[in-house]
Amino acid sequence: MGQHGMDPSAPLTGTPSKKTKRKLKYEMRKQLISFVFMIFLTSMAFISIASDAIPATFAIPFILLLAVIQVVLQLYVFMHLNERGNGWTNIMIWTGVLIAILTVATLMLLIGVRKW
Amino acid sequence: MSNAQAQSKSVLWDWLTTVDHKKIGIMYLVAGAFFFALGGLEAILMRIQLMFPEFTFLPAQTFNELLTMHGTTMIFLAAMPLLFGFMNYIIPLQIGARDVAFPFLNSLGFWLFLFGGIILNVSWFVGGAPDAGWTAYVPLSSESPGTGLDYYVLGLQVSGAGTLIGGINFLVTIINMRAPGMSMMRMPLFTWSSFVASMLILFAFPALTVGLLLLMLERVFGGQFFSVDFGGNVVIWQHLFWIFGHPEVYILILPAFGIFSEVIATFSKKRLFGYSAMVFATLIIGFLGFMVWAHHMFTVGMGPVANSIFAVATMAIAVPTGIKIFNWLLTLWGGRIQFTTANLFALAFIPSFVMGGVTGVMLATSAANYQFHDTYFVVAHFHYVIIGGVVLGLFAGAYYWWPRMFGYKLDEKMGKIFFWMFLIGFHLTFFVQHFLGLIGMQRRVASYLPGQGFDQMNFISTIGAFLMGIAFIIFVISIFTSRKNKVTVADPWDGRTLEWTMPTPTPEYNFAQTPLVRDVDALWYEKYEGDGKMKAAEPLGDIHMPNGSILPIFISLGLTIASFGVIYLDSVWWLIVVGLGVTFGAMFVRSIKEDHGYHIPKDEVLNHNKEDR
Amino acid sequence: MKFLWRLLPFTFILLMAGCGKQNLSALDPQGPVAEAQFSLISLSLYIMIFVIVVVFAIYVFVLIRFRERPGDTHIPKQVHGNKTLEVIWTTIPIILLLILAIPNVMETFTLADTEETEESMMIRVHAHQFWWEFEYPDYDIVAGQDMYIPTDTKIIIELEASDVIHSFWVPALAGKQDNVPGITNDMWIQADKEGVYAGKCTELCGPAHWLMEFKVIAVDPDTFEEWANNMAEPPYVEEELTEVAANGREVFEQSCISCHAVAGEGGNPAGGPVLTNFGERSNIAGYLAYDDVDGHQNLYDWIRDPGPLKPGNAMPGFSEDIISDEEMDALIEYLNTLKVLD
Amino acid sequence: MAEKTVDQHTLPPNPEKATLEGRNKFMGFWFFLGGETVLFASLFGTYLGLRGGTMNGPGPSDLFHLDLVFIMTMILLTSSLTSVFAVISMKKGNFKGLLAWMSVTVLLGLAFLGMEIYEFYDYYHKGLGYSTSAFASSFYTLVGTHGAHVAFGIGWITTLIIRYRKSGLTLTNAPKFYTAVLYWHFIDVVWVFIFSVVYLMGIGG
Ligand code: HEA
Ligand code: HEA
Ligand code: HEC
Ligand code: CUA
Ligand SMILES: [Cu+2]
Repeated sequence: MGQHGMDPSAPLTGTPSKKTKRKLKYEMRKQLISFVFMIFLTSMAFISIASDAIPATFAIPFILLLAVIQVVLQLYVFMHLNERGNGWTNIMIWTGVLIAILTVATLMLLIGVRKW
Repeated sequence: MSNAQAQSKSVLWDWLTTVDHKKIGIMYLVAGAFFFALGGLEAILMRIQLMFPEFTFLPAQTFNELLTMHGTTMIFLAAMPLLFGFMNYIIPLQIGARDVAFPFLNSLGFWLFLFGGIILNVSWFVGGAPDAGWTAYVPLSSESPGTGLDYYVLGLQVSGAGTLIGGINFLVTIINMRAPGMSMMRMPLFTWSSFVASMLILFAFPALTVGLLLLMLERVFGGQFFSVDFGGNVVIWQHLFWIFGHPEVYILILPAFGIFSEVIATFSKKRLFGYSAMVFATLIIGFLGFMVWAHHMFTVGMGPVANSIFAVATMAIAVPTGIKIFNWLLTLWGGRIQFTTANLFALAFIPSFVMGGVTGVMLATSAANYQFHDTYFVVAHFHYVIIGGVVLGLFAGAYYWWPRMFGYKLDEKMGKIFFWMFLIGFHLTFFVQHFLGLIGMQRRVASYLPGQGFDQMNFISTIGAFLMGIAFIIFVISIFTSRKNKVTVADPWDGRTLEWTMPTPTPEYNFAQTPLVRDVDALWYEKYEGDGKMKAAEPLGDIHMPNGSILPIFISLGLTIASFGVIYLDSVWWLIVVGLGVTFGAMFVRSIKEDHGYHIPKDEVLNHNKEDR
Repeated sequence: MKFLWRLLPFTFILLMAGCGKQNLSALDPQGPVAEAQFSLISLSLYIMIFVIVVVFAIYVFVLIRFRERPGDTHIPKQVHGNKTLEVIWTTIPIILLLILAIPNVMETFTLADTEETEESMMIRVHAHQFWWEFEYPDYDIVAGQDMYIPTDTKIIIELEASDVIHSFWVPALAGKQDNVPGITNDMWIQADKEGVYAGKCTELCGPAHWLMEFKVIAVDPDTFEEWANNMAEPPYVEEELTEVAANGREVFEQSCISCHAVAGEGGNPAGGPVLTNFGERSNIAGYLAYDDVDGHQNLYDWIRDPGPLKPGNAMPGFSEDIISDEEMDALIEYLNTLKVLD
Repeated sequence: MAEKTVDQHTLPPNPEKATLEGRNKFMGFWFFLGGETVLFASLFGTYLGLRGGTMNGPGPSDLFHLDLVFIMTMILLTSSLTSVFAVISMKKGNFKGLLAWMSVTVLLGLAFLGMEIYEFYDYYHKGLGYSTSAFASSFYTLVGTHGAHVAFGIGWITTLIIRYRKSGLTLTNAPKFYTAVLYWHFIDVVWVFIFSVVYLMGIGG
């Protein structure tokens, strides 16, 4: 573990390398864009419900789709899930999502009110 | 900072504040053994009551409390913590690590479990234990009078938090802390199966957390989730419980499978047959473990499509489990099988567990399950898999790792007496219960009427339970009488894996130098292909160690205090504030006080190693 | 060899027949549902015994052949594994499971077929802590504790519960389904032969869970018609009562009728079992012998203080201050007259 | 576990993952979020199973005001962005910026929480008590659990800001800030679903 001799509570100094700076700048732009996009998606969802013009049979799947897109954006753009070395993290999150879907579906469908 | 903190304070303080995974492991084992004896005693009391028809040894209410506490104690406070004990002690050693990923959280996990267990058992002394079965089906549980069920909810909530923390800790430890060369596919099977079990913990326990939360809100704070008159639904609880509950049984069995893999390979002197198939099968079991929970609910009225799907999914688990069974058999095949006590337990596991497993598949036959469900057939099934799998695994692990953990071998002669008595008692107790179920005896009955053909078999069953009890007492005695069998070598069993490479007793830093791993069964490889010594992956140097802390106890204590505030909301609600204050206060202190640990200087490591060699 | 396989479960069943009580055991099915389930149990048992025999055979061989012998110190060959073997012991279990899974799925659907037909009959089963109530919508009658059914008729059962979850199980006729508050479940049963079949509650429902027993009484269809009609209008209503029994009726109408309906009068939804045909029960409260050695001591004890007899049950006791011994005799005499068949 | 030998005091590209402790924390926290996913799924499932159970009490369409909830959503989304800015500041070595953006995040979180409390207050006065119906209990429990997460996040980040206000960026505090930000994003993810599934679907069908 060979970190002895260093003091982890000493402030880090210096500035990031040129490469990192460029990457950060690019990232910043990407995040701003996806933020705007997320705002847009939320508004779309809001409008599709708030306006009576759109039938619920369409609106419900539509807003759920929008929610899923937003989540993927959050996970991959804001939370950097796609970065290298996140293999296990991805496995755990998506396993969690799988079980989450099963759980929600079950509690909606299999609680005895309707028989399948 | 130097090793000032490490210097001798009182022994008690040392144990209370320790963050050493080995000491925490031992504390898990001690507490788990205590709860095992307690749960066993509860079982024996139940068996006495069931010895004769219409026996009046215990009132029905007490019986229901005993059966609830027996199940809950055995699963949450005995089997799982005992496994956690081995996992804590052994995993870091097997992967060549000096520590776990989160030593502080590790200790917190232990104390949460212990305080949770204490909360649960306090109920005996203050108006009665929970009485709705370990599954606590609503509305029986949500409407159960008294405070028993409140103790159940809060005790399990607190100890469940500890388990979740423990699970995450093992996952990160195994992923991040492996020694150089120890790739995932070189990990010993015990580490692998504990890894998968930890994944199950990570995803199963949150469902229980929510279930318990809802039950608490319903009972104490006026929630209406399960009140039919207010639009509630009682099946939701069953799903939440079993989404947790079924993976839970694999959380129990997988580490036990891991233990058997180690013990069988060691004592047949052979490499584990089909290593990658074993790993793969473990993963599949873990995955399928999440797809089948509703097989506990075939009679609840989900409908034939749902029942069929869950039935077939459940049966599928027989396939990977079978792969494991046959790979163990083939590991033995061609080996040189030594009948040590540890191996006796492992060998007895194979037929016992297969018998329990196949009745599981019978239960999974949904249309036939209508006959089996909630009868003694089910009781027989799960004791066969749990005792024939998990408990035999725990004893195998105890005999196997005892010298590593305590520096002496358990007496083999007493061990064999214990083994045979326990095994015979076990089959005597539970074999007849299959038939009891089929001829009409429901489970969870406080007694039964004469003249139904139940009498003899129940009597036999009780005798078997006595045998198991006596056997266990022999085991406990042998722990104390064996202390003279000192072990001074590092590798008393001609072992295969890294936990047998360090001096006995295990130094607090485990490895003076992080080992370099060159094959599966790293130690065996060096012994029989190399020069017998582990290669080091780093030069000898100062070793960084984390500081102990008393805060985990305070965090757990705070939650315990708050739990009493919830249970007695009407009178002492302010305890919630006090308790949460203590908990968050301790967390706050922890987060603002930076703690970088200390170093054991190189010279000291060198000296220590010389002394012990 | 093949012959032996067939014989094994059979001997096992013979063995069990000695233990199980008739009309209680799931191994002695008395109707098509239990028979179907029994044949699935047998099928699964064949398969499981096959699996066990294979595993045990390898196991015993290995333990004998490869045990360490004194003085033996050889190091066994470190085998890695074998692909062919892995495939074999993956495939064979899959095949065995398919053999079990397919009939199971078919049977699961058959048993779920609760569509009402011309010939079928419907009974609604309400479970209470700790007793059973049977409602016959086609006849507009309600019975307690004893469920009368006609033989050879498909009985559709709807299950409901009023307090906690219970589960309706008549092992010799059919597997169980749960009575779940707020939900209606259904199942069907059928009896081939006349007889009395023991039924049990199989979901933990409180301290007297173990005493929540009932009976299914299968009679021939004609008798059933008679029973059902008489339940609606009991013959004893017209008949002259003895003086004692008439006194008993008065006591009953004073103390009991608010909870227990007789001949369509009295009772309340939170009350107790309908007693219209109580005189024909073989058990009181599902388990106490009706005619015991001391005459009607059990009934007497039950009315005086039912609490200890069935812990947690909802019926209050009636001490001597409320019902004197003399009145009690009359009451019991009256209860004995409540018969609809003879 | 040989550490790459870098000068320990120069800013690495990913300070939160520069030490083993940091990597452990980072990974452990992600795993925890995997578990939290199941936790919230259980609450969502319970809500969806029970949302029809209003029992003559008020139901979604009697209660929800979408406009307020829409604003709440915007606030929380924005706070997600500000916490991203905080991380970028951190990677730039700009500790002041980190603290500042984190503070903005906390403020937005507080605004959100305030509105949620107002919302609950309002529903309560429209006749939706906690015990009114199964719908009420499951609604308050789901949304309330999320609210409790927000409150905990606020407390956590505030503690970090105060504790490290003078220390500068270090290898110990970088992972702490980073995990707090992950937590905050997760809260946002959950809210997106609450917004869609509870509120929009509650009104829309
Ligand atoms: C360690 C714990 C453990 C384990 C490992 C298992 C393993 C299995 N269990 Fe068990 N089970 C419990 C603990 C466990 N169970 C408990 C505690 C309960 C009751 C809970 C309660 O209600 O209180 C329960 C209840 C339970 C039920 C519900 C019964 C009911 O209430 O009606 C069912 C139904 O499907 C079931 C099925 C199975 C199956 C199919 C397996 C399989 O994993 C078994 C697989 C193994 C084998 C099959 C043997 C080896 C395989 C071969 C040799 C290959 C060839 C085999 C075939 C082709 C069949 N179990
Ligand atoms: C890990 C899990 C586990 C273990 C190990 C056991 C072990 C045992 N169980 Fe358990 N059992 C369950 C889990 C377990 N059980 C569960 C989950 C249920 C369901 C509960 C429910 O329905 O809700 C259940 C239910 C259950 C029932 C059914 C109750 C009912 O439905 O009415 C019975 C009845 O025979 C029983 C018996 C036993 C016996 C005899 C043992 C024996 O193996 C125990 C042997 C005992 C010992 C080995 C210790 C003896 C100790 C002493 C004598 C004290 C001495 C002290 C010192 C020396 C310090 N159990
Ligand atoms: C408050 C309601 C209540 C009153 C009043 C009441 N009972 Fe009951 N009775 C019950 C309930 C409930 C049961 C079912 C108990 C059980 O089995 O759990 C019962 C059961 C019985 C049984 C057994 C029924 C059977 O089918 O086997 C008899 C007989 C009986 N009561 C007689 C009486 C008599 C006689 C009186 C009056 C002196 C009386 N009861 C008054 C509620 C009542
Ligand atoms: Cu009713 Cu058990
Ligand atoms: Cu299961």
